[in-house]
Amino acid sequence: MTKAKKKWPETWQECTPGLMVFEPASARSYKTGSWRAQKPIWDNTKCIKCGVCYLFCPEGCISEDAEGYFMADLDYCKGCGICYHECWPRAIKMVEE
Amino acid sequence: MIEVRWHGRGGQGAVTSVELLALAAIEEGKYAQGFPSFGPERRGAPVAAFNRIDDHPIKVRSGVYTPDIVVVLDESLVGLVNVADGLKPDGILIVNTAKSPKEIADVTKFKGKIATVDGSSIAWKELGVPITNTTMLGALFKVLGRVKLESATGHVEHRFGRVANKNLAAMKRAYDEVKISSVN
Amino acid sequence: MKGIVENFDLYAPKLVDKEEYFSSGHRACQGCGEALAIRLMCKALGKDTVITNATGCMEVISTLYPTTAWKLPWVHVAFPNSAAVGAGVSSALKVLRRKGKIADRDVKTVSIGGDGGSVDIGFQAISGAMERGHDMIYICFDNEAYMNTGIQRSGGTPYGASTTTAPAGAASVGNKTWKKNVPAIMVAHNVPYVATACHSYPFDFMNKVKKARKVKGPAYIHCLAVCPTGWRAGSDTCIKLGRLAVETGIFPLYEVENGKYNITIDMPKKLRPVDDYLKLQGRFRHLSPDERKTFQELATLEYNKILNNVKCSKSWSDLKG
Amino acid sequence: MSKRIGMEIALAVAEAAALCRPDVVAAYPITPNTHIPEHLAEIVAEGHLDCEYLPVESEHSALSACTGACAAGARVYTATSSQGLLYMYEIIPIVPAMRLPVVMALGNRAISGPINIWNDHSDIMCVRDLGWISLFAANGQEAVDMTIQAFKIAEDHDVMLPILCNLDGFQLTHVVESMLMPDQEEVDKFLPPRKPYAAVHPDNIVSMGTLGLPEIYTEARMAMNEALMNSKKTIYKVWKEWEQAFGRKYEPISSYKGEDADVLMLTMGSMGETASIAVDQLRGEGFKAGMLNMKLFRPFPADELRAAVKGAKVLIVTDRAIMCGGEIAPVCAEVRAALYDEPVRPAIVNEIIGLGGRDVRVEDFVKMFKKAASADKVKPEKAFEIYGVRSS
Repeated sequence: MTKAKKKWPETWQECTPGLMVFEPASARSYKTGSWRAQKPIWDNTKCIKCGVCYLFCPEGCISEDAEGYFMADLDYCKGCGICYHECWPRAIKMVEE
Repeated sequence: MIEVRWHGRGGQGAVTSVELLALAAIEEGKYAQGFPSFGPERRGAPVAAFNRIDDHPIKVRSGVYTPDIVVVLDESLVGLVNVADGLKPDGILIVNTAKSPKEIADVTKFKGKIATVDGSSIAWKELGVPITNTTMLGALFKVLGRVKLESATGHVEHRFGRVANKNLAAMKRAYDEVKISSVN
Repeated sequence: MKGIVENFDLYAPKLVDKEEYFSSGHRACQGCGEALAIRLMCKALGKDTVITNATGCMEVISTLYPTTAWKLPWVHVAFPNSAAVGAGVSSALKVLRRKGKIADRDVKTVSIGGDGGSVDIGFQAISGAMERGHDMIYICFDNEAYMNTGIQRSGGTPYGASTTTAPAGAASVGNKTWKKNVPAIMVAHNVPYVATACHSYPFDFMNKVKKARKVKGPAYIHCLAVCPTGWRAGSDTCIKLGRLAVETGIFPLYEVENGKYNITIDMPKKLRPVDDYLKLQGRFRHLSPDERKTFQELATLEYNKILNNVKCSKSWSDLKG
Repeated sequence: MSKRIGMEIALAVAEAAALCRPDVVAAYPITPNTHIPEHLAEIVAEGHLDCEYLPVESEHSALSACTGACAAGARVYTATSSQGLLYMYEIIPIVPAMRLPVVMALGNRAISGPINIWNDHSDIMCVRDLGWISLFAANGQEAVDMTIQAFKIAEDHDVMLPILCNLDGFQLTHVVESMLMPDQEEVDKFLPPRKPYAAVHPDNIVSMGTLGLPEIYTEARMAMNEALMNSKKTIYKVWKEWEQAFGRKYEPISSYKGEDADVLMLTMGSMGETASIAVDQLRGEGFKAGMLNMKLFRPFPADELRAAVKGAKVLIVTDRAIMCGGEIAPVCAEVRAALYDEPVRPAIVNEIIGLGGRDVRVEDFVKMFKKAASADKVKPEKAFEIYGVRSS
């Protein structure tokens, strides 16, 4: 059984020298999805697959599926609404959680 | 241990003389210190610089107060600053001057030995400039006795490059021409 | 139509590096323009990059020990010295490569900071680093106040904005002066590539970053980064506000290559009135009609100065005697 | 083979630093350290050293650039004095916290105001507690040797901390004297190239200088301080290696006729040598004087101090700075704390000497010894004395 990953080093001896972090993108262990009050929903019948939503997402949490449609990773989506606001074919709606 | 104090004006190269003397002594296996007065004086202002020379490692790092030898690079300083201040009674005052030792003794009130050499004339002739630091270094070597003039040659060459030979010639002339006399 | 998503090619994702060098899980506010700008900057830079970061929002929200949002090598030392740290990194990479101690390939040093850390407290370090000609890019992410410490006025704050240290009140309009023109100061440093940018024009911004990267020597980009929190606007208006800043002439997008100014995003013949921009933001809500007029005059004057530079400036290569 | 040279000590320190093959030097001029970076710039300009020399626009940027270069894996060197050190102040605690082995010469100088360019230790006292290892040279030879030792100590993976090499401004920096200068081959053998523990480069991605929340700050500070305390082991190891390679012995506290002394004087820096002449004079008069010279100031050699003062009746602690508003001066405060729990300890007298370039002569040290001789029987009136201060 693998040990559960600690949130903090428990002791000073466990601190990396200089608090260096050697695991790139390890911030992903922190799920910002809980910050969200509303979430974006895509209507793929209106989506023209332009990718504006992907491009303008400050979280970088919108990705393209195999068919070229887009979706947000709700583990990280903070619900800012930029994708909804910028989607000019109006394929995205913000809905209450 | 011998202590030397140099008097000059900012820009006249007293610090260079101090360095060359220290290097020559060290070259011979002796121990030496050379240091400027650590003041904010600029070009033209009266400045002092110091040497210590010994056969043993030198530990004292305070100022020089009772020098054995005082060298005055610029005659105009005699009377302007008390060049004989603290000079040991059996010490020697070396002055760049065409005047007589008596005249120097009268102004400085120093009763010990006075050595004079017309360093300015030598510098004009040998270097073409009235900068007397190396010239007076030659005079000092003669008066000091315990460090050879030749020990400075390599350091003068390193320091002055193309004009090293002129400086060496000026040093040698002052070495030969300086006269030590007891006035009193 | 450039008004919407600049010269927008459909299928945007195909045109950019898919790698997320600035990962999800960072703690920036909802709708943070600066986080978006950083994300886009990284995509334009690619992996052979070292980032030095001034203290500020982006540093605090990205590297809470023991985690990091960065997939690029990254170093933060203090608030005012990102450019100096970058100068050191750049010099080290240069000499270590020359000595064969690291891989023999180009790695670009990119120093970043907010407006406070760049145009105010970090300004001396930027001036020094740019003037000495290090091979590095400095990118200022300008959200027009000290947002990390709570919306205090900086040299990047525009006229009339109410901040916590230049608050609007019965006897005050808020901030009394226009933004410091740091790009012009960088041009005066003989920096061969200087540009303004905004995340709302992502391809323009990324192209400028790529251009800056190609410069052998210093380059400076001043990127407007909308802060919905500090500007007191809806988080979903982030992109729109950036666009309005450009279309009103408040923040024109241009580049200066070897002294020659060029507008990179076509401006409308008739600029949109600044009111379109001001009315969406709480920081300007208090402005009276007269003050809005003053704002308009200042914005127009600054914009005309840029246009004049575009018209009159020549490339330094044309000025050689 | 080492060569006996005569040279201004600042220049010799620069030559020693150059022998260590630094990759990046960033410095800003300030009296009296300036001849060190100037000479390094000259060595680089003449093509004798492959190094990026950054003539930066401030000391703040000098240390920042060194920190950045060090983070990128370079061997780095800088030098400063007084107000320059204070201008760096913001960055100084960050460097050890990031565990970066920056080596810095500090030509010790008084701090303003009034503005004063001359020697005392008030600059180092401002930064003593910020995590840097701090060495004190008593003469030119030590200044040269410590420069080379510093890189080896700092870069050791058990240490990874910055080092301040203190040398008295003017009193050392501007003095021409004789020193043994190691040659390149000897230094290369003693000091291998730096192998960074981590470096910012895309081939090995790392984030340096991260944010420590309250949940981690305490542990982070503890870890850094433990590294500093533990560095003493490496310092001893490196000094042993130095002695084997070059024959010159280094100890955290060196003793001059201290073993059987009744009255001991503790010094730091170059005044120790002048004080040792006073010791010789007093010994000639039958007065059992002795002198201690502290060469390692951080980490503080408390054990060594306790051992060195054993048997002494009186300990005169000389300080070269005032601890404004404090009951005594900084070094003495620490010495008293280190000896407080000793069942038998000497009476302690605190003499503040040589502020802002005030000369201290052999006869002054003799006076201090004589005055302190009965301090174990008659407690001095005041906790400290500013020696020679003119009072009306």
